[in-house]
Amino acid sequence: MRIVIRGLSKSYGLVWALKQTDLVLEPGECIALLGPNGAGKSTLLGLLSALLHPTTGEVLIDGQRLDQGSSPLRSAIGLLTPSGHLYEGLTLRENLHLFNSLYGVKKSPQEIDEALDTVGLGRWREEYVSALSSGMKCRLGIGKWLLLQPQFLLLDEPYGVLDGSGVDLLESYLKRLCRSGGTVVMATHHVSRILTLCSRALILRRGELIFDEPRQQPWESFHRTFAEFLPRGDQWSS
Amino acid sequence: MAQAAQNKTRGRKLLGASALLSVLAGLYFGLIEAPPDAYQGNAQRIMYLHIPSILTAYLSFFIVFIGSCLFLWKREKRDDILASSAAEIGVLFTALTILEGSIWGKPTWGVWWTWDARLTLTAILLLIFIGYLMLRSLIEDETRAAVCSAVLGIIGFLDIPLIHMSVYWWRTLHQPPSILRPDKMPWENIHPSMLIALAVNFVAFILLYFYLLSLRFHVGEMEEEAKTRKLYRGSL
Amino acid sequence: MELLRQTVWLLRKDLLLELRRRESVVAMFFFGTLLLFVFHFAFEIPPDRAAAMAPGLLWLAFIFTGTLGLTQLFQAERENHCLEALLLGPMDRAALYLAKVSFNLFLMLLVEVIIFPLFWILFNLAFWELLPSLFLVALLGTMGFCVLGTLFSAVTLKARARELLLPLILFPLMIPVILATVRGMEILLRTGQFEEAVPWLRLLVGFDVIFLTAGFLIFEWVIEA
Amino acid sequence: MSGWGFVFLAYGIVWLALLLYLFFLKRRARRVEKELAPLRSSAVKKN
Repeated sequence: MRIVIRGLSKSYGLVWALKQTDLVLEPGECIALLGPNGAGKSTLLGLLSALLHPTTGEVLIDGQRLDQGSSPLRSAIGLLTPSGHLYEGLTLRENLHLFNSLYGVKKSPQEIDEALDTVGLGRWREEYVSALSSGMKCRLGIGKWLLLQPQFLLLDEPYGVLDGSGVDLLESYLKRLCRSGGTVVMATHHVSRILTLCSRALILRRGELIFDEPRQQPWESFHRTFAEFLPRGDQWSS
Repeated sequence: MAQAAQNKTRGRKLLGASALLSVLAGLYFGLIEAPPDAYQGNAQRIMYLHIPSILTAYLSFFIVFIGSCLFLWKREKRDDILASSAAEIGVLFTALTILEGSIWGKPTWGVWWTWDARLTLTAILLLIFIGYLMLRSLIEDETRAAVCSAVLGIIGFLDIPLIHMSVYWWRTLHQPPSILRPDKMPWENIHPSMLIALAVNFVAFILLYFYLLSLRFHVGEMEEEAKTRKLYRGSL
Repeated sequence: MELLRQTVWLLRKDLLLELRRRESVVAMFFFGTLLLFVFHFAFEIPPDRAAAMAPGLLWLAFIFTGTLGLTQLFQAERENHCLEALLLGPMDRAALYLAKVSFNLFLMLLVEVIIFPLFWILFNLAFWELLPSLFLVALLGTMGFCVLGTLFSAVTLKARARELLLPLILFPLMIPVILATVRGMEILLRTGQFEEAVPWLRLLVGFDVIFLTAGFLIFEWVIEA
Repeated sequence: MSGWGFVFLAYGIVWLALLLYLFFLKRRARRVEKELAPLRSSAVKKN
């Protein structure tokens, strides 16, 4: 899935959450979205998933303009946030059945159970989501997108809650998705993890895109730009 | 661009001047020229104020409706400013209308407030307007406040005929129709100079209304321009 | 078709959540009965006047319970950003509107079915045979309340002082429904014939149809704003 | 209060309210213009 962003920006009152940005995301790319807190990562993810209305500019997906409203284009977009997008009062299965029908994907109950097994939640099939830990909720989120098969997957800091096997599960899914022509954008602070996975890195600072380069082995330019955001030891004691 | 701005301000000044003139004429005709009413005496002169201001209340609601529809359709900030300006002035005129109605009620019916159809309808209109302004002020996000106010503007306007019907049915059920019954319009059998006074006051109120509206709209546009300039100054 | 299927799934989700948590329906029911007692103490209702005052008091109780239900309507969607989860997908926004209207309607009717006879018992009224037709009038009124109430529950979803703002905006717009329902019920109680109340019922049906279509068309812009 | 009393009361309140509103509106307009002037000139200077 090819995503073109033209002059995209978002302002809240008198503050620019995201300044004018132009980007092209090619199919098969796995893009790392890095930057300090409040740099506009979540705003960009919100704009790319059309949950936020841009102040200026537009997002084109395979040439079609993506705007709010229930367009079929949106069945191809996925957004994984560790905490969210699951009904606490429903069981795991009911959640997946609900989204399965809302997305019109029409997967059979067996496939739903299979998805739950692959993400290691088979045993909790009939449990309420409220009983799950945040790591397990994130796994359920992965299971949900395994089922709905989006072409354009956005992730908002999944590493924070996943354990070892969860990370392997996520990374193998992302690799498979990119190989099959999907596009992935992941906003994260776990730089070491994402650098091994991504094919391209973007750095945002105060709503501005200051770095955009594909990955190459000796990546001095990346480390030079990103050095500024690395933690400088214990600031409180000095 | 500057030339257009000049024309607008000159136009507004002209409108203001003509509004002032017609108001003075209205006062002259209403208070001096027209004879006192045979039945109500001089208190009837409040009618020259009351009927035109009812009209401006409904007129402003109509403009809020138009502004809201245009905004939802084209999402241009200008239409939203038009709607919010019309609503602000609408609240003022509606509140004044109710005030006049009750002051007029005292000598005519002996009570400050009667559940007369006309007064009740204006009161309901005022409540909807207040709801509109409250809604607009209690939503932080700008576009969301604009969209939600537009929705209330449209639904409110669609509701007016239904409110009219239900209040009038309810009214005719209880009290014999009062002097201000809509089907017997006050100007059917009244003195010609009273008619002139009413007409002049009509014109005066319309001009005054559009003058205030254009001024408030201009202020709204300037405030919006100041906001966008401050925003873009950062990234220019 | 697609819209209906999505509406049914969303309604099923809401009913399932309500069945498990039972927050809204229990709160609404007890609030309704509480209001009946409050009315009894607040107004000195002489037995002969009870029938005349019944429609007004009943409908007042229903409107307040309904408002309670409306403030809770999008509660499930507020947890865990589930509203974003729904809006992310290609779901038809109007399906969410229809599902929420029917869910709130279902809750209010459930409460009304219990409070109607309870009112009759508490104020020991006769006219038991009139209850079904009275309930029909209340049904049309509740429909009108839910149709506009759901729309404005979404409008005030992200506003400050949400619970205060909703009744403030909704009640003035509800005046035709209040007048029509109470007058309709009153005429039924007084004359016992249905034909007498028909003009009011026609107004109610008109209100429901107009604002169901208006809500159906406008809801998408409100929820996405 | 005779008939004229009510008339002057009504006219008085209405025109007073409208004049007050006009006054506050003018004041608001002046304040915005004062705020806008530097913004307009600085923008012209820059681009």
